[in-house]
Amino acid sequence: MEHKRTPKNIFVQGAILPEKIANSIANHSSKTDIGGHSIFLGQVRADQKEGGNVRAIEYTAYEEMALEKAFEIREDIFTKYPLTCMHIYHSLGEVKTGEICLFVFTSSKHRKAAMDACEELVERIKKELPVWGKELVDNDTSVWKENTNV
Amino acid sequence: MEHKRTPKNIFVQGAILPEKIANSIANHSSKTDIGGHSIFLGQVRADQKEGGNVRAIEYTAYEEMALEKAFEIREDIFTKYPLTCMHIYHSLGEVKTGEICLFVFTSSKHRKAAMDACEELVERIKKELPVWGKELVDNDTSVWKENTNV
Amino acid sequence: MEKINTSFKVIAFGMIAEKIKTKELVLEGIPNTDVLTGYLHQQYPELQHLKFSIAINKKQAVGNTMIPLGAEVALLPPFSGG
Amino acid sequence: MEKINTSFKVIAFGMIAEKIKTKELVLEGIPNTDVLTGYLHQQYPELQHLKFSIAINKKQAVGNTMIPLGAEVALLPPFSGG
Repeated sequence: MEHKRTPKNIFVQGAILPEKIANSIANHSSKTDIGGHSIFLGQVRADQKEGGNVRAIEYTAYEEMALEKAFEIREDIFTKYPLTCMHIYHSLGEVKTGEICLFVFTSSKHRKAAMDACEELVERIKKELPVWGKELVDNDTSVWKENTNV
Repeated sequence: MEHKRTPKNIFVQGAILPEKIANSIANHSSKTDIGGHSIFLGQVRADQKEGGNVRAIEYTAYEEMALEKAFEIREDIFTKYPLTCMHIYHSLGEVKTGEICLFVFTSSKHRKAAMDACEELVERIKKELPVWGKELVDNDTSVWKENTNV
Repeated sequence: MEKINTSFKVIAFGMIAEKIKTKELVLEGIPNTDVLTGYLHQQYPELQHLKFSIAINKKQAVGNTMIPLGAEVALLPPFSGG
Repeated sequence: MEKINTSFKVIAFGMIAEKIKTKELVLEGIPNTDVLTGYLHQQYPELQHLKFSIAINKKQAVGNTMIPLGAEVALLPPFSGG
């Protein structure tokens, strides 16, 4: 087993940079049993709200609980799918529109496991992690974000 | 519509570099109606063969037909899913084990469309594009690759 | 006779913290989550219109759950990460 | 009487090109894909054991298909991209 069965920090201050994603991909080139990587990236949208457009989302979390929960989700997904690697990164603090706030990365010998696991991870992260996004509108008001199922 | 309805080249000589992927992600930060990106990466595995391990795959294609087919697939997927962007890159020539040979990238307002479209794109690319991989084994023999459904 | 300290910490997040205007409360003598909810609804009437769940020592409580001595209790509005 | 040039180009890929030892053939007087397959099986017996499909002007032929004048015909082993 190449993955470590210990809780990992998943939180990143501010936006997740494309360079971080590139480094993460490059780090897997030595794992020559991997045939497919599946990546999901959440990006902050400039949604229209009453009085203006979203300019950023400010994320807060119940960090200790979120890390315990993320560990539990990781274990479940590793049990369910034949994965080589799995990585989860979520932003805390302010992330501007157009920037990346979530990076989920699964790798497997074959594509199907990587894709199915990635999708399930994203759904569980959105549903089960105690993380909250507050949409900051450009007229200085704010709206608490609500997750949808699409 | 932000995508161009004209055939695009999808072929890249040699491996697809992580920096290319990072640039492609970064290029989407100005599209603030995007909420989710789904990415699939194919990586060359060092599979065991009679007499040795795969050290690289050499890709050839019926390029003109592949580009026409890729265009047709793109149109179908754009019709089926509410996507903002879609990108397909496939290697030609030699790609070493651990390197990336396929990069499929879909973006949408909501995650589900991006993920479903990405998965369908990957399946159709593998099934319908006239591209062939020849696995080069480290004892100087070679084996024509066969795609599986996993 | 010694007095048992039955106080526990309540931490609030997101919209709940905003409504009750604090991120942390110390309460005492509240045996379970139903009593806690009743207390909060009475103290902070605005919470009557908000959905939130309760975690005890970092596990989400399902149904009415006992609050153990010295527990860390958290008030969690609907999650909206990602 | 003028003689009509019925020749067409056949391009081969992957394992098929390897077996027939060329990437390109020029054939003539072959009206459809069934006759083409028969001709290839006879000329290159090894192809009898290989699966391949035929594209005419970059479209995969389904069933027996006429080969038009000056067509670009391609012999395609099972795809294995990605």
